Amino acid sequence: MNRVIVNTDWCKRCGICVEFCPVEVFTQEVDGTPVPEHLEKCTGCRMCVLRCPDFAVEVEVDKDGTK
Amino acid sequence: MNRVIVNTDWCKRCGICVEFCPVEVFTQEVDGTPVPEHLEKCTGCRMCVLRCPDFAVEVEVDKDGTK
Amino acid sequence: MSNMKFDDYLVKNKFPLFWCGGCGNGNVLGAIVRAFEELQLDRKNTVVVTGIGCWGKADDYINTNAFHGTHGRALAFATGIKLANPELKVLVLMGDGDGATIGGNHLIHAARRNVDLTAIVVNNLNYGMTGGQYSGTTPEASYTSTSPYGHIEQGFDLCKLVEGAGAPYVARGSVYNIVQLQKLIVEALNKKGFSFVEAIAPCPTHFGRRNGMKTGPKMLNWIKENSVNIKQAEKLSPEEREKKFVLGKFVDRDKEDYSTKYEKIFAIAENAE
Amino acid sequence: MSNMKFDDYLVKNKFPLFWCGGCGNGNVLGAIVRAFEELQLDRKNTVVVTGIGCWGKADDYINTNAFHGTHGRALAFATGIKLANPELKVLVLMGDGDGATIGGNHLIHAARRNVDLTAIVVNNLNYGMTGGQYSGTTPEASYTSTSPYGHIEQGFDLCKLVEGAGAPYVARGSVYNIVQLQKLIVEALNKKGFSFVEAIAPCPTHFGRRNGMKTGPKMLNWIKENSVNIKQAEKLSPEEREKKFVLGKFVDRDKEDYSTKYEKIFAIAENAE
Amino acid sequence: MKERWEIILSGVGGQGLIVSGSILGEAATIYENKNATLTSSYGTETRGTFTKSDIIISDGDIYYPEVMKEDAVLALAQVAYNRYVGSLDEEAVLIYDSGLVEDVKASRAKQLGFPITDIARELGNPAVANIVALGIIVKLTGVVSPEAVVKAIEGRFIKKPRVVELNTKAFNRGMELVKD
Amino acid sequence: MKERWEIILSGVGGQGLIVSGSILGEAATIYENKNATLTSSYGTETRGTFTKSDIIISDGDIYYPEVMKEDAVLALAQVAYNRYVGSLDEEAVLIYDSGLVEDVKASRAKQLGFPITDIARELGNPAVANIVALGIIVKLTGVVSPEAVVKAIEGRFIKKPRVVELNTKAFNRGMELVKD
Amino acid sequence: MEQNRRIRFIQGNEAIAEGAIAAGARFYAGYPITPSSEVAEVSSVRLPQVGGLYVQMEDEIGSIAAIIGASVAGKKSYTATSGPGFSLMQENLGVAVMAEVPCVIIDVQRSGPSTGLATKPAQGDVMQSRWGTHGDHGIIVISPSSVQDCYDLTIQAFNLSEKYRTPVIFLADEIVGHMREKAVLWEPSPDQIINRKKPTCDPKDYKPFKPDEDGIAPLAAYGSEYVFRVSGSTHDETGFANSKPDNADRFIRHYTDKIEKNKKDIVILRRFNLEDAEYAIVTFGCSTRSALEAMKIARNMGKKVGVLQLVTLWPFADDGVRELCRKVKGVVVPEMNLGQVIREVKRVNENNIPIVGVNKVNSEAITPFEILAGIEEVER
Amino acid sequence: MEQNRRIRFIQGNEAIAEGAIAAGARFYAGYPITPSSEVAEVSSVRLPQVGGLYVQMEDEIGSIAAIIGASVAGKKSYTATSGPGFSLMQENLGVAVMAEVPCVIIDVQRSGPSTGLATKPAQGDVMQSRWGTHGDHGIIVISPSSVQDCYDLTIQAFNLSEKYRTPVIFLADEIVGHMREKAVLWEPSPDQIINRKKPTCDPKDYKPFKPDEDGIAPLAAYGSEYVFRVSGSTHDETGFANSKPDNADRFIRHYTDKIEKNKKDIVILRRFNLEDAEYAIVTFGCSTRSALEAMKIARNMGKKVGVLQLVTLWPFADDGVRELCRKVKGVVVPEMNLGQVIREVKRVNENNIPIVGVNKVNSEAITPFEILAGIEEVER
Ligand SMILES: Cc1ncc(C[n+]2csc(CCOP(=O)(O)OP(=O)(O)O)c2C)c(N)n1
Ligand SMILES: Cc1ncc(C[n+]2csc(CCOP(=O)(O)OP(=O)(O)O)c2C)c(N)n1
Ligand code: SF4
Ligand code: SF4
Ligand code: SF4
Ligand code: SF4
Ligand code: SF4
Ligand code: SF4
Ligand SMILES: [Mg+2]
Ligand SMILES: [Mg+2]
Repeated sequence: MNRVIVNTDWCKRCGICVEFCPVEVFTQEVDGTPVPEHLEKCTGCRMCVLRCPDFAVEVEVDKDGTK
Repeated sequence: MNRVIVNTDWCKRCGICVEFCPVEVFTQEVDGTPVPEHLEKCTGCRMCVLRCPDFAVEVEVDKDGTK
Repeated sequence: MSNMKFDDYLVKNKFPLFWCGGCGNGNVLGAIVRAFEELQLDRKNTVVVTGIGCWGKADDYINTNAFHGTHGRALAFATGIKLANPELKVLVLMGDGDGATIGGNHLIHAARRNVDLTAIVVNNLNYGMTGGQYSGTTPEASYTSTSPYGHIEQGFDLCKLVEGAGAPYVARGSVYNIVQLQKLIVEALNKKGFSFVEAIAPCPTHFGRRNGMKTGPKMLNWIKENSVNIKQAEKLSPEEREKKFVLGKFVDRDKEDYSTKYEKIFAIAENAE
Repeated sequence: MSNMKFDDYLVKNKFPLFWCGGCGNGNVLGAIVRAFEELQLDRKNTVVVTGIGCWGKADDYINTNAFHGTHGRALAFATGIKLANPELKVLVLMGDGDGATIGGNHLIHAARRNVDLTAIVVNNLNYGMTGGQYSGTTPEASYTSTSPYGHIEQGFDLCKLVEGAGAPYVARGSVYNIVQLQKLIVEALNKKGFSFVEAIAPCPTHFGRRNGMKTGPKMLNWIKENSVNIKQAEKLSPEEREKKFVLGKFVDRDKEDYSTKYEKIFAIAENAE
Repeated sequence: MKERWEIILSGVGGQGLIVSGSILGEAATIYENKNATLTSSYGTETRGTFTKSDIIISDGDIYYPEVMKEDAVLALAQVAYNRYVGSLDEEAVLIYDSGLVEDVKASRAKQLGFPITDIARELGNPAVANIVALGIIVKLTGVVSPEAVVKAIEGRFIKKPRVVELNTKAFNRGMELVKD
Repeated sequence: MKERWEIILSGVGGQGLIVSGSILGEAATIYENKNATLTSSYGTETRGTFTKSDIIISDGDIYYPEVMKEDAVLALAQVAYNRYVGSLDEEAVLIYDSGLVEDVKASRAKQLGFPITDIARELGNPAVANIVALGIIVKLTGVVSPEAVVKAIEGRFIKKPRVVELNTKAFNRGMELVKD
Repeated sequence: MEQNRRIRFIQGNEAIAEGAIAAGARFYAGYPITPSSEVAEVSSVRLPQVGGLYVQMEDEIGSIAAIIGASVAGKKSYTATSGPGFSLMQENLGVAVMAEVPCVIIDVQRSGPSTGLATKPAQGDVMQSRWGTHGDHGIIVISPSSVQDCYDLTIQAFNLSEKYRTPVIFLADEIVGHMREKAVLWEPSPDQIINRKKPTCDPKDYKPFKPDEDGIAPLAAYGSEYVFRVSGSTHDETGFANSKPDNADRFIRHYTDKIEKNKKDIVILRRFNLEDAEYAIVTFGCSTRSALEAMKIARNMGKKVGVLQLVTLWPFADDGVRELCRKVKGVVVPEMNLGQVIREVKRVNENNIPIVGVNKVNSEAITPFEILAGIEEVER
Repeated sequence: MEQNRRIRFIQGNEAIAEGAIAAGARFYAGYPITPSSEVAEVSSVRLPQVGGLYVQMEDEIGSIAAIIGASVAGKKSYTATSGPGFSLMQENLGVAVMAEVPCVIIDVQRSGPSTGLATKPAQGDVMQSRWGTHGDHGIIVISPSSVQDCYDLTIQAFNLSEKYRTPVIFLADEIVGHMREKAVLWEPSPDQIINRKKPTCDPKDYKPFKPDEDGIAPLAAYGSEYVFRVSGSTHDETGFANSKPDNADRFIRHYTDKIEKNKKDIVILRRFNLEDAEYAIVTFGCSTRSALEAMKIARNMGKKVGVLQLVTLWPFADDGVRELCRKVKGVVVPEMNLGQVIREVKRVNENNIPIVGVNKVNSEAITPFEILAGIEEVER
């Protein structure tokens, strides 16, 4: 499975990663912090990385599991 | 015949009326002052009036003689 | 009002004109006052706004209201004048340095903002007033008092620029094609919204002298030879066209002008209160 | 030089970023440093020149050389930097206020002069830094802190403007189409001569909030919905097209840049002596 | 009654402290004919960091508009609390949001914690925490009358009855907190 | 010899008076190690109207660079002549172009008319009238040596031998006019 | 405009906009800048409500140009900015001087030269407001110390501008501009408002720069019966360019003289406890507040301290300050700059009494205690 | 460059351009304006001959920006303008101050505020050169009185600019700029030329705004081993924005202090016949010539008159003038303005001796006789 890591010190809870993940990997805490909950769905497309305006998401693609 | 009058107080001897009269009505004095010498050729096109940058030429078209 | 002749708009006691022999400014002045005659413009309701430069002295010879401001800022002064009293007919006379080099930002924003002004830029390809230095329209490879080794910048195609900025009326004439120039000025004055006319004109004293055309006739012939009509231009390759003065009307479209739109703001604001 | 990763170009001890949550500036910053990685740019030979505005703070996060000047003048500072040392890679980062409203004249003249600079204007459709007033690119009818009754000016089509001014490379991307944006920036950086990239970006705090799009996602969706590719745009009517952000590359042509031409001047001048 | 009150409202950007300060100022000046000043420090550095407003309310003239000696300080964030807790003296009262300030320290000032933001959330909108806090301050200090504050709330949101209602409720709830 | 010479060259725009003044200045400073100043009044009003240059040549320091008391005045136009004819005193000499100045008046100064422009035209170019005049002035005053002027002409047009030749001829012709 | 008569608790910048409208201003052109932007924002809301125009220009150069143009077209006009924008306005400020165009320029000062610190206060533009544009000229500069001042003195600024046909600088600062305070927005009666003199002569005889006996020329508006020209170049009474030395002399002196010779009418000073004062604080703008607080504390300590507030900074109150320097034993001049007004105080200090500056440029307000320390220094 | 060592009979403006090149300047950016344009024209010819760049910008704002940029990129740079353009440069002049960028700005003064009279002389920008940009700052201003000065002092201007990492204003005037006079264009030896200090530390440790012991920070050039940032906002030693009060205090004071505290090194005064003088003429720029002529005449008449020429206008020679005022019975200050330098003289006139201004703004030079009349007035 891929790893999706959110740097909560840099994250501003804008919800962009949540909104635009094509496969809805993220859920959100009450205060808006994104939680990469459904990692199993992650395609490793890295759009969350590129879309995060705060350099707060990292994705480590599980090379074996890559589709 | 048409009358072509040069206001020598305003004329700056630039030679434009001389150069661009389609029928070469003008000659020039030594100091450049234009002289409407060949009035008989004047067609009354008024280009000298419009081309003079110094509002120094007037043309009175002889209505009877107008082509 | 009684019937006005073109020279009724001139301040004749200031003649002879300040400009050099063969200078094209007088021709543009002539085209303007003849356009005034054609339109029978009301002197009282007309304001001529000028910048600083040889052409910027044009207001000295026009007996409407006048505002002679600073180099490059004529359009900004004019914007205030027009918006404060939308009844006025406001003409803005600028040189290529004035209107398109130092004043380029006001030009593009005025075009975008679409205030009902008529801007007439006399493009003589250099700074006449200060001794013939290169301006934003000086053609590449020509000589000026500050490009002694040949100019290495391309000059603006001012009409393209102003079109790109969104102006509803854009045209170019030349002092050689004087009748067309007058026609374009008349159209521009009639246009509601921002209208722009570029007039290619000789500065024999500086641009001409440094580029082998010391006299007015020589410069006029050069302009003539390097001009093409907008229709003919279509037949040229882009490279050929870039080297020519393309004359004619480039843009003429309807857009509501700023003051007209502002009327609606008044209505909304009153209700908002 | 060792292999540089995109975040090797970032000043990470200044993080978290100054910008609001959902602000598009971070995305453009990301696209830039990723472009740096792609090109393996040498920090020492790179200068980032910024203006004043939210986007103008971008240089705080880039660890190349930096020049942070005054509002609207970044291109003029950059011109001096580049001409003084043509070996430098010079990026100029400006907001729509900075680069196209107060700085519009430097923009068009830099485009015309063709100094080898890469200008990146983040167009968030208003003045973010000072509280969301309208700028020269604010769309008609939108609300800002100084157009409380709806804006009555048309905004610039910046790419058209810069094309009209003569730039050899002109492109528009958006923060939504982030991959394309990065690609355009890479191209622009590779271009010899003046290159211009406009990046449409959200300012949720001001433009968004006042126009019903309070959050980053809402603004991004709006940008997405209002964007068309340059190819698709050709199929639209001019009126339809005017309302869209047309994305893609508009101009890409070869023109000798200023410094290259100046080399020839040196040669002539030496002989002239 | 005291002639001059010096109050600080502190927290982080976006908590509406300028609004609550303004309401207090309006209550004092427009509805009680007192004088009042409100100065706020605007940050340049980072959005969403420490901010504060100084409010001075007086029957007489107010010259220097910054607080020289705090009578009351509101702290709606830990960073704000930390700033004041050590420096206040016995005569001051330090009001903090017990839901947000986790690390409470010793102080010479009287300290009072209330779950301000939680209560605002209860009322349906965490954004009215500032008004809940206002209720607490007014109740504790009596710097202006509650009626004046309610009038100020009404005057400010004159075209939005629902906002008036919510804010009045929040204000009253704040007042009640002190009673309890 | 006089320690300080004050000379005015006057006429209308375009007559090359700044050039002839500069040649005089160069002759004095570069080739005779004197001091010299040249100031010209630039008009704003109309192109081609009255202009003048003030030249001061001295072995000592020159402070105030405008002519306070004329030693010699050249007038190459009626308007220029009129300006000076009445105000000069006995010690001054007024040199005018007898072809251009038609209306000669009484003066306390010594007046000398020469057909300067006509002679220049004779030499093939009316534009060297200024240099003809220079010859007259140098001959009359001796303010610098003719050799120095010729060197100055040569230095100035170093790459244009034909120009040097024409100007030197004009200068000598001016000198000769006085002899006659 | 019922709310216009009300007591309000507002920012200084809001009061400035309200004051401008109360003074009859109906045209604003500007370019936003912290800490002045609220003047723009409030104007953009309020002006259209009263038939006035708000327009944002492409920069500050265009902004001042537009208000000058609008003024000649008959509208009272104003702009607001801060240091960087004020620097850009300097060239066209000269046009307003030269063409004698009434208008009000609001500079809300912020910290630092160059971009500095946009949100922090300073009083660093005092000398610039007097000398920022090239060439000789006179100028009126007014500085508010409270939100009420922002309202009252903005009206006064327009009145002086109209009366003397001259630009007036309203030199506020971040503290006064951003602080909220009680302000009574009174409705001026017609006789509290001065409007520029209009010509009454036959239109043919109108000369836009020919002064009446009071030294000021009437100013028509474009579009009336009076056709006229206005120029930023050296011109004569008709507005036509004129380079004759005596004309230049006459007009360049006029621009200074019409201000300097009317000092009595223009200069506003506020005196606090000066009757028996042994030491005086000479102050202006936001620092006045610190000075008054310091005075209060000093008086409580038994020290005879008074305050002279320069409401009008320029023309400088030579006489008032000279006289003060004759009366007291020492003067303290607190300024949020490195010593600008103090230079002027020293210039007129003919008796050479001790004058001490309290200068602070760290972007924080001067405290009363810092001024008290200054008083102690001057006592020595 | 053989001609570079020659005696030339040239205009002041030409000598300025030659002086700049002799000082090592290799970058000019400007926008033409009378009466400074010859500086541009000569530079456009001469710079490319020595490998330097001439570029004309779209306006004066861009011109000063470009020379600042070029300077940080390692080239000594300059621009030339006159009042209207100098006004436009004021904002970015502040950048040069704040970012401590060496560069030389030449202002050839002309008549009038606003557009005025382009071809006529004045000395109206003295105060503007000191105070024209907003916010607190220090500045060096040098004023030439001869064509030789134009050459020598331009070199000096670059030297001071490099030494103190600060913009220097070269305040000439139409008379000196346009007059032709003998000038010896000497070739400076390397030790007559000062170049900015370059950093020598490890590139990682370089802080572009950290002063050495002499108070001045070394300045690297873009493109070297030293990667650094430069900022016109309030910044700390690293060049990063910093809004802490003590940082603002430190740097804002620094910009003034580095000039004021080095007055001894910076200020150039020329004293003529002051040893036994009973009356002194304090003067600068073109008026120096009239003053010296007046002195000569007065001495011939048996009056003990001397002249103090302020070659450096700013920082003002407080000490030199104060001392003079202690020694003489009266001072005359001739200026082609309505009294700018005289304000400073009065400020330091602690003994209250009579000081008389001879002020002329009709666009003609002050004559020696007018100064003599001033001396008579001060004698009374
Ligand atoms: C701010 C400013 N910069 C420069 C000048 C000097 N200046 C006066 S006119 C002019 C250029 C004139 O050229 P252009 O506008 O093309 O008009 P032209 O004389 O060619 O008609 C310049 C640079 C000025 N007056 N003001
Ligand atoms: C000369 C000047 N005028 C105005 C300002 C104030 N100012 C700072 S940033 C800014 C606008 C920023 O808008 P933009 O350039 O679009 O950048 P954004 O903040 O939207 O990224 C303004 C008006 C200034 N600093 N300097
Ligand atoms: S996009 Fe980035 S900043 Fe926004 S919520 Fe996701 S991780 Fe946080
Ligand atoms: S990498 Fe793609 S799929 Fe995986 S979380 Fe990010 S956006 Fe979603
Ligand atoms: S065109 Fe006019 S100015 Fe020129 S020569 Fe003819 S009449 Fe004279
Ligand atoms: S009217 Fe026509 S034909 Fe007659 S002189 Fe003039 S240009 Fe020639
Ligand atoms: S210099 Fe050129 S533009 Fe100016 S008047 Fe002469 S010819 Fe015309
Ligand atoms: S105000 Fe707008 S542009 Fe500025 S940081 Fe916030 S979202 Fe971004
Ligand atoms: Mg031109
Ligand atoms: Mg923006």
